[in-house]
Amino acid sequence: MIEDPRIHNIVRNLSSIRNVYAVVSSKGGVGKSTVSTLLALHASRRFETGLLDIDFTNPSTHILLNLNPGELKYEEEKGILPYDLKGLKYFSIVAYTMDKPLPLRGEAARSVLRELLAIVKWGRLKLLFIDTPPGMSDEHLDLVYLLRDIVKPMVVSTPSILSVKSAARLVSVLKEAGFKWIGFIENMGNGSLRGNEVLRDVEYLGYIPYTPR
Amino acid sequence: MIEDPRIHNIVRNLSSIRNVYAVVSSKGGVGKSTVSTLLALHASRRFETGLLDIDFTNPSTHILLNLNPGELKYEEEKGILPYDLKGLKYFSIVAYTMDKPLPLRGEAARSVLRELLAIVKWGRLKLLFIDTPPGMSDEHLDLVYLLRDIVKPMVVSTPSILSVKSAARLVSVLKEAGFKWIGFIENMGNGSLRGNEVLRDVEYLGYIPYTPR
Amino acid sequence: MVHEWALAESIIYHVMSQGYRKVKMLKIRLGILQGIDKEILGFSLRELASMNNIEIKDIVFEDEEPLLECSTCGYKWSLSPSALSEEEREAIHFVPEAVYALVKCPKCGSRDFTIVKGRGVSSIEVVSE
Amino acid sequence: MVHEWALAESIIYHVMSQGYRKVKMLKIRLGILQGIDKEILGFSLRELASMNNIEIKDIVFEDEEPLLECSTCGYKWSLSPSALSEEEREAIHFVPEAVYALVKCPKCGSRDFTIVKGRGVSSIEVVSE
Ligand SMILES: Nc1ncnc2c1ncn2[C@@H]1O[C@H](COP(=O)(O)OP(=O)(O)O)[C@@H](O)[C@H]1O
Ligand SMILES: Nc1ncnc2c1ncn2[C@@H]1O[C@H](COP(=O)(O)OP(=O)(O)O)[C@@H](O)[C@H]1O
Ligand SMILES: [Mg+2]
Ligand SMILES: [Mg+2]
Ligand SMILES: [Mg+2]
Ligand SMILES: [Mg+2]
Ligand code: NI
Ligand code: NI
Ligand SMILES: [Zn+2]
Ligand SMILES: [Zn+2]
Repeated sequence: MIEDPRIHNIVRNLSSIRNVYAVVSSKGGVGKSTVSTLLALHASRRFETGLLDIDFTNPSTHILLNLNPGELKYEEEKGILPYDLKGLKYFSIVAYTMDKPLPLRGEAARSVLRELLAIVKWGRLKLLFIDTPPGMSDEHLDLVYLLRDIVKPMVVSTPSILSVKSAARLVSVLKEAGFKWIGFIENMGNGSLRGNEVLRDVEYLGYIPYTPR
Repeated sequence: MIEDPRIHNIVRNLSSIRNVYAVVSSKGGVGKSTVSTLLALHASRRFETGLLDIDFTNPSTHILLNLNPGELKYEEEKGILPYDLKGLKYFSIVAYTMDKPLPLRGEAARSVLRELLAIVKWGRLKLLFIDTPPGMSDEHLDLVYLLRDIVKPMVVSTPSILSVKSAARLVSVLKEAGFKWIGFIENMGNGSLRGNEVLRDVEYLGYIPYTPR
Repeated sequence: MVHEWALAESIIYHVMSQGYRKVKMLKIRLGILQGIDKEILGFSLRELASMNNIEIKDIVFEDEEPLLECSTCGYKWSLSPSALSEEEREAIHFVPEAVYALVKCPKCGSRDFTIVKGRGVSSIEVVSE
Repeated sequence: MVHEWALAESIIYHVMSQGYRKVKMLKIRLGILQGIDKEILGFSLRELASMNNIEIKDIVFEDEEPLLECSTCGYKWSLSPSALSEEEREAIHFVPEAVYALVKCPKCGSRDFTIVKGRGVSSIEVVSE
């Protein structure tokens, strides 16, 4: 086994969470941050819920949550406790980088992901939503192959051909890696993707219409 | 100097091109692929123009150009000659990966970028547009710091707060790195970003309205 | 208990996963960049060891000088925490890679550099009974 | 002239950038993965040398066995080009990293692996007159 000592701690930390959903799409701008934030806010009214932003080079969830990086303070208790936003447990690296640009090589991004998963103590949660960066690089390789038995992927796509083709590629990688459950959310659409051939092996969870706020 | 032998060849290959534009934004889905493809197609009617897709893990330009990866054949002449699409010189890695998923660590993506810039022979061009991936990782570090004296960055943003904040961060990195000229294109907008404070030091090139095809 | 506890967890669970029960000496190389509190880390390691009935006789910490290397101009330098503000030090303490948002190459200003050495818990050596 | 010419360009321009004019021996380690044609590369190197008035006496190629390592299960293997189709070999010939779209870890199927050795032009040794 390739030895990164943090791995054991990561598995332990995440095992106290019933459902760890990674909101994913290789295509950018399809609504990963919007969907993961909405789902987390919504769920947190009824269940113990957490939201983790691992789009380190382009964090968005703190903006959608109307949080100023300066407000984000984490307490230390055998690690770091996520920020409590009216019941939603939230963690983002912007608390440390203060929204400054954070250029990160893939290797460094993977190390940040492992460090955070090893030191952030989510405690007993029903749901953890993870907002992810676009693309398919180091962080994604860990989500797919290191956390294969823990993470439930929720693929987000718009009806646009560019997004659907990209989603198809991602679904095939997830299938090949052995993910039993793959969720699919159509965003900025009207349900047209429901029967789409791309979705043969995934569970179509629903669609969110285009709603310019 | 950190010695990657390809660097010398990269500089020589690109120096036969009058203007090398990198169409950039850390945010995904703002229109990088659409804008770079439109500009390249448009320019190719009047000038010797090239289009290079370096979004290796999520290539889109071949779809926008209605090109099937199987059609993309490159001739060899002291390197590789880009594909001639009715006058537009075009290169994308999909010719080799056949649209299969290509998970790439940052380090590998940087190596692909360098290999292509070293072996693809663009010849004398007036314009080369480079479509780039979202985020700010290995490939971007090369565009910003290795090709600083060659590349002209064109930042693309939508009017959305998430995109504008992301564009502001990217502009600050480009300024800090010493780019004399930074172009800015507002996409899916109506000119509202023109006087925006983010654009203090950049040249506002215009806007493209939201035009669902 | 502070965040060093979680660093200790990674070390102890790693040692356990390798099947050690009785450890004569646990030698840990610590990158100075992260500014880890050795006393608290040592205390946490001993607590966690006893909680997981692992016996550890000696714990030895070795400092590792940070070494950063710029890929743009090749310059190498050792970032000393004193060059950073209190806030910056804290950010790097929790996430060492925050350095990529806070530091540039002193010679050419590039952000294309790597942490070659001295990041954090960089090596764990176990000498069993 | 085929694409090996561009590989030769990188080597020659690199040698020139280091200030060499008279080279007694140029030793190049070539990863087998890329399947570079040594004859054509040698010819291209000599042509480019003379075009840039560099004298090179001997050119020596050394083969480097490919070594791939899986980060998921730790398995190491040497990918032999014969295990690939004609098309796959050609893709890897031009862009070695195409391997990440074409190959999986034989033991656990993971795509999280690295090319440790044997990618392409991996080292250039210059012995000047
Ligand atoms: N259902 C929707 N209706 C209208 N706009 C949306 C919707 N979902 C997302 N957006 C907008 O689209 C843009 C991209 O959304 P975002 O969540 O940032 O995508 P991603 O995280 O995948 O890049 C944002 O400006 C966001 O406000
Ligand atoms: N001006 C526009 N009007 C309407 N849709 C657009 C416009 N520009 C881009 N799009 C659509 O928005 C989505 C994202 O565009 P894309 O060029 O792929 O962005 P990026 O390359 O930055 O991820 C695509 O579905 C594209 O068709
Ligand atoms: Mg996002
Ligand atoms: Mg794109
Ligand atoms: Mg272990
Ligand atoms: Mg050189
Ligand atoms: Ni601490
Ligand atoms: Ni060849
Ligand atoms: Zn430097
Ligand atoms: Zn494996």
